[in-house]
Amino acid sequence: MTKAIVINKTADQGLTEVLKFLLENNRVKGVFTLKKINKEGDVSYSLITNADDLKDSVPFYPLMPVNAAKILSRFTLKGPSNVPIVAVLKPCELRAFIELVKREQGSLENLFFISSTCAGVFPLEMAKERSIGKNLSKYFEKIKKLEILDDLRPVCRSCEEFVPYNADMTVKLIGENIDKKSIIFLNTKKAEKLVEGIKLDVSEKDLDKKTLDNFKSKRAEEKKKIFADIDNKTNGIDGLIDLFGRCIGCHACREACPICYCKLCEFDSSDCEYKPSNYEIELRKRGGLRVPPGTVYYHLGRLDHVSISCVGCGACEDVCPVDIPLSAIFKKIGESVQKVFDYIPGRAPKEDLPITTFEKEELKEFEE
Amino acid sequence: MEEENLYNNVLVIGAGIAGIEASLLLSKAGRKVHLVEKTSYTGGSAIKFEEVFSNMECSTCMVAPIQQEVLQDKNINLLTLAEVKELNGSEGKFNVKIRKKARYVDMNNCIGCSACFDPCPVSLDNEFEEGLGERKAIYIPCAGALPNVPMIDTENCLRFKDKKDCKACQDACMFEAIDFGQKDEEIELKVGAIIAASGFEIFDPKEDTRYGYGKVDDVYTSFEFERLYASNGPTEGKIVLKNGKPPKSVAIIHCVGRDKKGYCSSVCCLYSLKFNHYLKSKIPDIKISELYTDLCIPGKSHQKFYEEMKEKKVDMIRAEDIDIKKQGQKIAVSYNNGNNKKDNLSVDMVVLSTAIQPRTDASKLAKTLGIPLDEYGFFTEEKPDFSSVVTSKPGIFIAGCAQGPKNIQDSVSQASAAVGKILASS
Amino acid sequence: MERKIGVYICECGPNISEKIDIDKVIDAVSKLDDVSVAKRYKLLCSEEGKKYLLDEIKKQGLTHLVVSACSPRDHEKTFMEICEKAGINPYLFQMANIREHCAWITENKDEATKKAIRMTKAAIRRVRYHSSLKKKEIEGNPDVLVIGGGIAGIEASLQLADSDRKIYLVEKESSLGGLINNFEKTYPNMVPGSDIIKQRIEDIKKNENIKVYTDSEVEEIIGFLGNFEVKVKKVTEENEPAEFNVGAVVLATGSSVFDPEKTPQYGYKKLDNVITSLEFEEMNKSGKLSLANGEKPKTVAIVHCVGREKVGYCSDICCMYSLKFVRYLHDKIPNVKVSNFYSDLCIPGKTHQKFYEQTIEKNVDLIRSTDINIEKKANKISITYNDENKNKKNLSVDMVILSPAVIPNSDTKKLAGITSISQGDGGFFAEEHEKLGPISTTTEGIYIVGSAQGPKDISSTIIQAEAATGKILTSLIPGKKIEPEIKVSHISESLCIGCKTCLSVCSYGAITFDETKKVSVVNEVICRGCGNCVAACPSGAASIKHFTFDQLYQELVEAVQ
Amino acid sequence: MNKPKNKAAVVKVKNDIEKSVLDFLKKGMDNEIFDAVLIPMKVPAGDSFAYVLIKDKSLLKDASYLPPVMPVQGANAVSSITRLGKGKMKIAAVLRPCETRATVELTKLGQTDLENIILISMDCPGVLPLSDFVKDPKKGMKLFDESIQKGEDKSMRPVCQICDKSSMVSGDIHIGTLGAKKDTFFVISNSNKGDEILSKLKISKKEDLDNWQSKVKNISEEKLKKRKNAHKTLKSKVGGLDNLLDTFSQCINCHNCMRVCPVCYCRLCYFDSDKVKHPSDDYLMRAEKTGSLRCPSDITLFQMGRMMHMSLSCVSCGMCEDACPMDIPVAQIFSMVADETQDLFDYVSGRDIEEPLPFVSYKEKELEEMEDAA
Repeated sequence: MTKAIVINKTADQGLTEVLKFLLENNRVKGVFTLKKINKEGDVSYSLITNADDLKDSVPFYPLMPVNAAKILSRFTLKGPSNVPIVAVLKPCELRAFIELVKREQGSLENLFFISSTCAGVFPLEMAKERSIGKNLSKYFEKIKKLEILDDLRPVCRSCEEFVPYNADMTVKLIGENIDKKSIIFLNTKKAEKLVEGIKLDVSEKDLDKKTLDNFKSKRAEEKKKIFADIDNKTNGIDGLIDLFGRCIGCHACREACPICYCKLCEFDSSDCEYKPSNYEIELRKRGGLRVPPGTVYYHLGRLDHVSISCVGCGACEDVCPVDIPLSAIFKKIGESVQKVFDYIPGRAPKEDLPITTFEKEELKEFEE
Repeated sequence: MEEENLYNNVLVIGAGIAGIEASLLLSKAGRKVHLVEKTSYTGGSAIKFEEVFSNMECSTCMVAPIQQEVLQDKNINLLTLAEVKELNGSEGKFNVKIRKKARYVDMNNCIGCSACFDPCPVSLDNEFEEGLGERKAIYIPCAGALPNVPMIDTENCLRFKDKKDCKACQDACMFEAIDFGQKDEEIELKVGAIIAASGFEIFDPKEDTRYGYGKVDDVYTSFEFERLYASNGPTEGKIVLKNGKPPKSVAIIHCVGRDKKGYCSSVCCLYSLKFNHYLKSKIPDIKISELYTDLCIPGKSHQKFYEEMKEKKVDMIRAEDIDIKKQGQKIAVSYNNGNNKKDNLSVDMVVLSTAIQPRTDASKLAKTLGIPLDEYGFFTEEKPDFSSVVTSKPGIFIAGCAQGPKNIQDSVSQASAAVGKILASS
Repeated sequence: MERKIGVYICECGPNISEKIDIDKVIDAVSKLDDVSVAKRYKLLCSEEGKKYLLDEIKKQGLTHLVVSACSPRDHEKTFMEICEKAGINPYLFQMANIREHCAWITENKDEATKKAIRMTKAAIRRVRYHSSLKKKEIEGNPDVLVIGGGIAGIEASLQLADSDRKIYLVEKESSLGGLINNFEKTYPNMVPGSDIIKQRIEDIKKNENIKVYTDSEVEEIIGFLGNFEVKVKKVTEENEPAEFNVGAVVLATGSSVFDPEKTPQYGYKKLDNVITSLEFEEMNKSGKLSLANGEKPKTVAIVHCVGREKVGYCSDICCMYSLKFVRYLHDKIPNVKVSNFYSDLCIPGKTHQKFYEQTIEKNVDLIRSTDINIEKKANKISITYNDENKNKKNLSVDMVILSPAVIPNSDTKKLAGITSISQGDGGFFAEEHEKLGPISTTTEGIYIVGSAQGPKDISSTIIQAEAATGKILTSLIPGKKIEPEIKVSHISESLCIGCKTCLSVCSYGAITFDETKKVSVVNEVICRGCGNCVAACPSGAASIKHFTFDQLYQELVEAVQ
Repeated sequence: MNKPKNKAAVVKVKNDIEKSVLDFLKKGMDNEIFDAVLIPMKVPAGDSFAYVLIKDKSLLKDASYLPPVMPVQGANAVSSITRLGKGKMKIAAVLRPCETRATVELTKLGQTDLENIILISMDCPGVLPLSDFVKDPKKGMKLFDESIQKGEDKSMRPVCQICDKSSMVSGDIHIGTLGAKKDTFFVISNSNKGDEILSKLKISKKEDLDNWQSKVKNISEEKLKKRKNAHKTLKSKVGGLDNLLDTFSQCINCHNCMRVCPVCYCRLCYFDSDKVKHPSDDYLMRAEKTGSLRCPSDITLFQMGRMMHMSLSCVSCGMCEDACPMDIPVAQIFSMVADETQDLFDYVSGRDIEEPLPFVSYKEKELEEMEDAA
């Protein structure tokens, strides 16, 4: 049982009231959340410092325009925040940010996190076509009935890590009629201190673990189907060539991925530029050569760099202009690599990256 | 420090463009320089101009940095209000007596805040502004002059002239920089070589009554016109007649004093063309006529400058024996063009491009230094076809317009040539 | 390392203290991070002020210094010297000009104070991003390469040659002397050309510090002031080029003459007895002043300003040497009739008018004319022209001498490339500054003298040669080190994509291109830190020390709070 | 490079144009005029095309000289081969006019070495939008062929519909199909390299090109009219600060448009570098100024900054719009502005290799109208 604030309003309005309280009483200096930014109703993350601007805030709008971990990393890259800031993140975004902090690309100091039992988001394409609005009621319906909406993104439909690990507050979405009621759990002492004196009814609530577990099994079901479909697409090098054939080398997947943080990516650097003599040697061997080269090599290389920390947030597939099913590939391979080190990215800020921890006895199974 | 060979130092007379260039080069070569300047400021004639021809660069922006360098350079001992009184010894061992007039203002304490000017009761014509502007008994010649420290003009200051106990300026000074106790002093200098770069004067048109200078209003010499246009000048750059109204038509007369002097001063054609730019930039639809005999614009960049000026629709008139009279509110300029056809113009203002001539006190300085003058009164070089900076007296060199009329470019070259000679010989 | 910034605000007598509430400024800045002390002082630039500052830095153990006072042009150098004496790097120092930029131009006191606070804060924030820069020194080779064996090159070589300074004199022709060799006399004093040049050539040959290369051309010059590697090849033979190292280069390559064939109206090469001034000088020197048919000419015409409108400038010397030709003719042919066709008599300088007046006493008439046209008529040459009042006139003569314009000599473009300097007006070498830098160029250590820099007479040429010695003797002193600019540009190898935009905007030729790595490289000794390359580089690969992006950005952010 | 084009050779077409063009290329390889051909080819999965460097002649039969889509800009392909040097192989690159122009532009910018490259361009009918084609490649192929037969361009990309330089010749050889007699196509030589090739292939240039040139003139004039109107309407929609902010409000700062653009050649873009990453109190300060700060921030700064850097070299090839996940009309906006900036310096990007880049050529008297405006 944990303390929770119960508000008879929609999840968005409920949380916005709490955020308003935090800003007006100077508990925090700024709020990171989703906000409507123009008359057409497009939504984007914003850093809100003035309480009146909260009127357009829609924290649980079912869209991830950009992975918020990248924004928090940019905010704290040149040094920790000197003032208290609260950020409303999806569980995968929170985990991605923690993975970035482990790589010195951000700092947790003075940051408070509000997350939710995430019900998944629509693909970016629907935001492009501005067709999310008319699907909202169906979305709330499915959440209440603990069912999975097929229009959601593949990674959301198959996401089992929908309960956040390190959030100061968690808003109950899955299994709740978020159109009428919002329950905000105060997981940490810090959270309680933050909302001290708030004029809302605070009572002990239980995060009903049982319903969440059986919902998790539904998501696992979906994952098996998606992984099976991607398996027959990526068997052997020819499968990869077919899958990545239409890639135009725009590297959008790298730009969107929260874990790709290098200043100058190796695949853009001079190491990946070939002298004419290399082309001549290659041509003598193979008669024909795709130019510019290195399309599949780029994706495999990125997989190698990212898989240990991939949180399966699906940002890569959202931005691919030629709709390559990247999120399924990266999630599948990411999870398999992480299983080897029994590591869940972003689970705990103190848990070191496998790549930086040395164990005398490891990877025995690969030795035979 | 081993016994510093005093005779390694160099005396430079005149802190104009040539004097400054010579001093800076000598200092860079590690020589100690005594820079003796008759007036209270550096920069010579160049700081009187607002802009210089061919690229119309702002003159003070060109000269101020090198003036600043002279003030901050440890090797250069600047002596203002100083003149060479006596010279003896020979090349490598000259003993020079310098007479330095008191400035009555302490150069270290004063920061040029000009608080002492207003209280001074005396006000009179400012020679730097060619008499067009005024100054007090305690004054700096113009805004931006360097060193930015005033001097007291003892001929007109009530305290010195009429022995009144007036100390208005001293009371106004926050820094006790004004010190009436200062005395003129005699300074002994030991130097190895001397560069005379004492500059030039312009021909006084009064000597040729035909130009009506001094009798007819609004007839200005080139220096007066430069001060009219100067943004730090008496009219802050506004070109106006004596009655305060801007002129609608102007005549620029070339070669004023050339027949009297007997030589072409080589720069007047070019600065007369520059005056077109001055006039057109302030009064776009002004009517200008230039009366000239032979357009002397030698050099790779100067015809281009003339063509640019011609686009400003100025009528160039070839004219001889010019006569200027007052005619009601206007000025009548009569002349004859080519095969003696009389013609005349009526204009609001006349600018006389006057010839360059040696300073009146040039002969006195030449006698002191023991160097000959040529028939026009300029310092003369020993072998004209060899080097124009070497005089017949070993160890004494000449540079700039003191040696003959020339533009800034050639004065600067002569200054570095003189330095070359000094460094090459010792 | 822990930063300790000292902020000192100068009252500058009444100037700043009257217009700015200095205490408010001190309160506003003393609480900022890293600021360990913030004080005011009466007059920091006075002797006591400097001592006070020196002790403060030592006593407070400061690592950085910020001074809010007058313009850096006045006292930046003074305060940097104090930093050096106090043992901190002079570049960990920043000035805020709260006098000219604030006190002297802002009427109301609160406004001025607020602005002064903002400017001081901006300086403090900038100084945090400063890095210490060390003075560099390089050995300067005192030797000098002089290209061109005319009067200019000879004069410079003689003056510069010394026991500890070797001179390499390179001449394209097979003998020294240049054009003056074939002038029988020179104006204005009709002194024989050989007098000027013969003795000097002897001195050159006698002087063992001067190494002369005739029939040779410079192939390559790479380097900077104090260290140029030079390759000189003998034109006649095919052997290995001579290589040596010099500290400075003097270009005294002289000029050549406009080819009148380009202006057919003068009939050059079409008619006999129409010759150029150089041809006339040679004919006069050889003593055989005669027409093609061997007879002596009775009437001669001298045409000034040939090609002037084509080249676009007056060549300064043609009027004077044309008048000299009148004297040649009268000496050699007693009752010759000479007429000079001119547009504007250009006889500047104190001696020239007298020379003109004495010349016209002889039997010569000066005709101011335009649109000259020369044809053959019977066995005479007929010149038609418009006189001053635009009516057409005609004159027939036996011989016509053309005074063509002076133009840059043929290999000016090649030499400009080799020394990476540019060509200015008229195609002559471009001087660094028309007024204050007539013989230096944008490449430090390369000097241009004589008519290679622009048309001029012998005495101006000699002045420029001596001026070059003045400049070289002050910048290349044997044993004295050269201190190149410290705040120079740097191009990051990982970011540069090799688009060479910076190469085309660098006016000092300080950037070279590494063909193998395909990146631009800055030569830190030639670079003068002008910043053109930083502005032009699209990807921000280039940056200037002491004016890096962070320093400027942080200063700006604070200044526009 | 640009020799007057009045005479051309003519090649008979066996069965269809594509086969005969590939045949022409094969003949070039047979006669050792070039050792390899760079030409688009269908990817194994058949859902897109990619540039392939072919040395083995047998592979030529699967190539297609005029694919329905342009996934990768040909200029990028040529640059990736020759950025580090010209190499020993002689390569014939089959590129669209905008790709040829981009290659010429990249050569001026030091990113390509054309010494051993022979640029072969063709009359271009335009290309289909990439994202629609990828969704249903078969339907795309059919739509493309129909459009060519009917000579329509309404299903092509917006920038292709208003492209007035669809037959501009700035390479070595141009394959002219417009106005050619039935079953023939022109082979127009535009440089010395081109002449050499034709003479080596013993194809004489005797056919005159009047009707090709008049056809090209009509098409480009008609397209120019469409372009002017399209730009006028676009300017009213996008012009002014508010419209500009609104148009780019959907942009998610993924920088695809910069990476696929042929003339954006920087190793690390200024807007990806450290210079746009600031301490947290800067973002807070900016947020406090207007109440909230959109994240990621500096989106319009990136768009306008990129436009300022590359506008003078923009060849309106439309790659940026194809790669934009949010369907922002980037190419139409950038090509509209590029027309005006290039017009200011009367420069057409990629028109002629000898023409110096405006950025690096200094004229004493230029842009004086700007001075009066100030």
